[in-house]
Amino acid sequence: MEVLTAISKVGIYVIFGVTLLGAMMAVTLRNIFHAALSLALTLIGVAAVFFVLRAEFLGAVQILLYVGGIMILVIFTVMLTTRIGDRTIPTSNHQQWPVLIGALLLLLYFVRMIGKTPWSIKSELAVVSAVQIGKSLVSTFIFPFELTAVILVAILIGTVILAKSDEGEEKS
Amino acid sequence: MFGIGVLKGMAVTFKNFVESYYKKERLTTIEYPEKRLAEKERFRNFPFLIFDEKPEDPRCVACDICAKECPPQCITIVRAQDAQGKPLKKPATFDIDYSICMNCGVCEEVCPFDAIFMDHEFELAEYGRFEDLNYTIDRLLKPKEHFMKIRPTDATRIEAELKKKENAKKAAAEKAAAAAKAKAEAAKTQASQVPDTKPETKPNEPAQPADPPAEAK
Amino acid sequence: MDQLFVHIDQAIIHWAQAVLPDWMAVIVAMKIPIVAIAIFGPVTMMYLTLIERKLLARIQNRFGPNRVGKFGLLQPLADGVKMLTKEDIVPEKADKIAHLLAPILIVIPALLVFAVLPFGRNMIAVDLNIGVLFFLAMSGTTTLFIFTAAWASHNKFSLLGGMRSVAQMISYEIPFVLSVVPVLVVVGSFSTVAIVEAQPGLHWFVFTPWGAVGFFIFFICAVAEVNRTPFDLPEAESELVAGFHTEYSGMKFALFYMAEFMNVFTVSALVATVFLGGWQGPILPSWVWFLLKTYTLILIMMWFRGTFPRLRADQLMGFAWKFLLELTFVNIIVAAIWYEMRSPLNHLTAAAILIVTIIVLFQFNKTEIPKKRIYKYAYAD
Amino acid sequence: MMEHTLISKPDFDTQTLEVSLGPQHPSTHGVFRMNVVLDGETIVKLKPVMGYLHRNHEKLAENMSYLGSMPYTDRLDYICSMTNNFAYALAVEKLAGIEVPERAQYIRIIMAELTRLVNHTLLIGFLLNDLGAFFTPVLYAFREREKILDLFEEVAGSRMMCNYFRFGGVKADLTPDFLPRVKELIQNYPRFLDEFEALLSENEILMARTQKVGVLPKELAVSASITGPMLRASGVPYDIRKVDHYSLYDRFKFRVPIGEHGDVYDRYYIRVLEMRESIKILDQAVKEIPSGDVISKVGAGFAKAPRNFKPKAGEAYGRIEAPKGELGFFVVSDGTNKPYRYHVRAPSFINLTILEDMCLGHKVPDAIIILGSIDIVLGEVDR
Repeated sequence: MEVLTAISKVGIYVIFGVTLLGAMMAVTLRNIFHAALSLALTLIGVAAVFFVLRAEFLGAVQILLYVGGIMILVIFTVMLTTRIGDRTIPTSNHQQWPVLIGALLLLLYFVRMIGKTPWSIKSELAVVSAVQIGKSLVSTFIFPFELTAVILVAILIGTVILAKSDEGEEKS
Repeated sequence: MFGIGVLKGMAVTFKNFVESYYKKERLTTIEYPEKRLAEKERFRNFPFLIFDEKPEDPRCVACDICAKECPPQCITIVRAQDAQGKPLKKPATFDIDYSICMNCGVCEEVCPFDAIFMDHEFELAEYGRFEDLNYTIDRLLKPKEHFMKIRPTDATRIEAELKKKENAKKAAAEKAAAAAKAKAEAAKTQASQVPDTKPETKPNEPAQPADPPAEAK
Repeated sequence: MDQLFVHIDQAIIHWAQAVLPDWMAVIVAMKIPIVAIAIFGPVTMMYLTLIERKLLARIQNRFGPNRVGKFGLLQPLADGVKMLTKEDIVPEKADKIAHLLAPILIVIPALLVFAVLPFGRNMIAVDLNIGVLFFLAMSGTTTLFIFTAAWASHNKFSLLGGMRSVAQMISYEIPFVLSVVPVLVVVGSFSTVAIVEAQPGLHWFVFTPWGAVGFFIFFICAVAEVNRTPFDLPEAESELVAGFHTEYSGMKFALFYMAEFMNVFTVSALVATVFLGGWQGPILPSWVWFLLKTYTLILIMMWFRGTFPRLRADQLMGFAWKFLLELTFVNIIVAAIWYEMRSPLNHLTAAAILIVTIIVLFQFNKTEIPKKRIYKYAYAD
Repeated sequence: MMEHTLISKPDFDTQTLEVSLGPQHPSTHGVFRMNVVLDGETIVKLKPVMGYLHRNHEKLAENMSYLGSMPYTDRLDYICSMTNNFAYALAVEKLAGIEVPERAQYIRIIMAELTRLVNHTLLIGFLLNDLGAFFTPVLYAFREREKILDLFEEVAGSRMMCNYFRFGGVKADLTPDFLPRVKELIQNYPRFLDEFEALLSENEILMARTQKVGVLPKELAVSASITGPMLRASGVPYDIRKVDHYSLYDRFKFRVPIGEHGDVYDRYYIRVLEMRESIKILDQAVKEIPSGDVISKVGAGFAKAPRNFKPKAGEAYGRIEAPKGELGFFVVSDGTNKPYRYHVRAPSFINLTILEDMCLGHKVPDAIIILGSIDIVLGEVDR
């Protein structure tokens, strides 16, 4: 059975690698469309990580919302930018060095925090079912849940108002 | 009620689906290479030339009328000559470029000698675009029987007319010969060209209007 | 009969355990459903093309393919050979990498969703406890690849097709997902197996008021999801030449086709699972019932294709946003009420609420419903 | 017409997209091109480009005998060769003052109305194809058209390029089983139309797609000299069969359906109703057809020797109500056996000029069906 463990380990590292590679490409690629696709790759990779960790619900939602929803919108926006003709954009500017230093500092902080946190590692994976998630959403986390709902409704109303005002202007 | 029209449409297609399995008027397809439709008698495709007894003697007299009247100008005729260079009443070359011909049937209608007719042959695919589709006289000539086979009604009528004409001509020729003989006997001068030149001048005369009602039917 | 394929699976696993080392036997056991799906998916697609061509031909009073093999049974193979040998044309200005990747990637979600379909009793590749959600998530990604293909082709028709695809997907994804919620509420699980087991015998959800409405919405959205007539705007041949796959030829085109037909199958299978009781049914083996229901739905989709003209993009979205979405929301509440009442009254109440909702929605959309016309004559005799 | 302005606000730039629909586009009914400027999918500008199928028809006709052009007129609107023949024959008969026997007139009317059935059936089929129906209506249309084409082949020898009319009559008499078959067709065709309508007319998708799309107002239609079903769909009761009293149309009882809105649905439905009226005309014609000659003596003579046909100097304009609109031939003679001037007033071409006005503000799919509802045949547009 060691073989199987080895294989699954390799698989997990491949997923990690692909996810990180996608993230790297998303920031470095000069072709904005390719960059967006790389971002989609990263998001799928993260979903795969969720699946590996047996958080299937989260993984599926990640794909449903991020890949199926937000990535589409991102690519849609990319397409609708006026720079359709020249499809490469500069990916670097004069702030490279400060950003690099900042990123390194952040990384150091993360490493420290990860080292400090007492991780409780159980031998068995706790499978969280959808029912449990639903119940906790309407009991323990009712306040943030409702707050999110209110914000979303506000956004919806705002969008409708914006769209309506456009129409009015057009008609006048 | 909204949606009824959509359901009605689906009912129609369903009916067509089911009935196509057992109703002939639904599934009208004839599976072509194996089965064929009966050819309509008046169907016309490309023209062919007709000969009475042997292919060396086509009915065509190379009068060039069809070539002149052909709307897309797809007919080329060169008149045959005998050894002395005297024009004969038959074509040396008679080419119809099937790639240009638009099977309108004008040549058939204008021909005063009933020498060119529209064929039923339609499987004429060739590999060459130019030479292979330019039909020369040897590929165009077909016997009288072929015409009789594809268009019996027209053929019997035309043959009957021809026979009548021939008989009349024969009678006229006999008469003329007799007259000529009489004349020759009387004057002993040349009289042999008379029946010769007659058909050549004929096409340009309005001699044809005499038989159109028969033609029309 | 019922457990035929399960027994075959068991037999292979037993054989593997006897012959192969332990770890390989585990891999073999894992691989069996994968291999089965990898074969079943494309073969289904191939013969779905034949079925569709035959069916449409008969609807249109033609014979359909009948030259290659008896009844044209070898036609899919001939098509496959033709597709493989065709020249692969990539437009010069195309985004080469994306142009290549899009058709390959689009097949992946189409194959993945087979994993959560319960083909029969104990016949499921992976019984994920989020099965339905997994399915919806995966089928949602298809649009991304359609859009990639559209963008990469560097063709205006493709681009318009891609734009339509996105707009359509954003519109229909919401009622598509929400129309399953009543079932999830009643069953209390995402698992496809649990959903099927909650509809024993002939107690299919489609026979409840909310189930009927849910089935109607879900099926319409499913048709829209897989871009079939009358919702085939992204590839509308009379408007956009071929939409997003205008610039694809040969095997790449075939891959798009494969994805489309596999999606047709999987989506129909999901509709059958969620609302028509999946493999539940009397007398016949479970997998026969499942395939029967799935193929019925597929044939209905093809029947649609043979009958309907296409909707326009704005009408399509108007239908989704102004009618279907509201109906799904009401349907969720109705399902909850139905579930809580637990008495003979629940059917009546649910039906009454739904009918009122539908009438109200019609009233709201009155201006957009076309009317019949009466014509006058001049020079009447 | 619908006004359309781009959404223009500071900080919000939108770009228009220029798309060339055609000449190889599947829905332009031939080699026709529309240069469309789109805002999103809304059309802000549309420029039709024609001439891909120009075959020099008019100049060719001026260089050949009068009858020599007859087979070429078949190829103008290749769906309805019979009506093309009809209009040309009328023009030349007017020019030369040739009388047409009564039986020939009846035959001509039968052929013209059969052609109308062919054209309208086919048009509806293709319009539905443009609407996105997957070939079902078009194949039903083809199925029925075949029956009429069989009749044409029976009498004229050719299914589409009939070349059947001659100056002063028609080329050949009807075959004995022609009239029984027409009677059978008259019996069966309404049944087909009922089925066709059950499939289409009340289909909500079709109604939603076609109603209020491509509206052509009455005034614009008249000032753009639109003719045919398109004009009548806009509500103008103008039918040359009624107005011009040509041939023997005065003897027949038929009505002229009139639309109200002038949109694509009206144009579709007017054609269905016209087919029903055509069947009425056919029914009367088949019952009343007299016996006699099918071509006048003079005409038959000239059919045998077209080169001798030399109408006296003058000009004539013959027009008919072709399925697509007013089809007119203008012929000027200088006394020789070739026309001095020959002009075709092609309904497809003139109806097409209004395309942009109807399309502005609509979406791309609407433009496709508007083009489909105009009913063009590129052979006639480009000539």
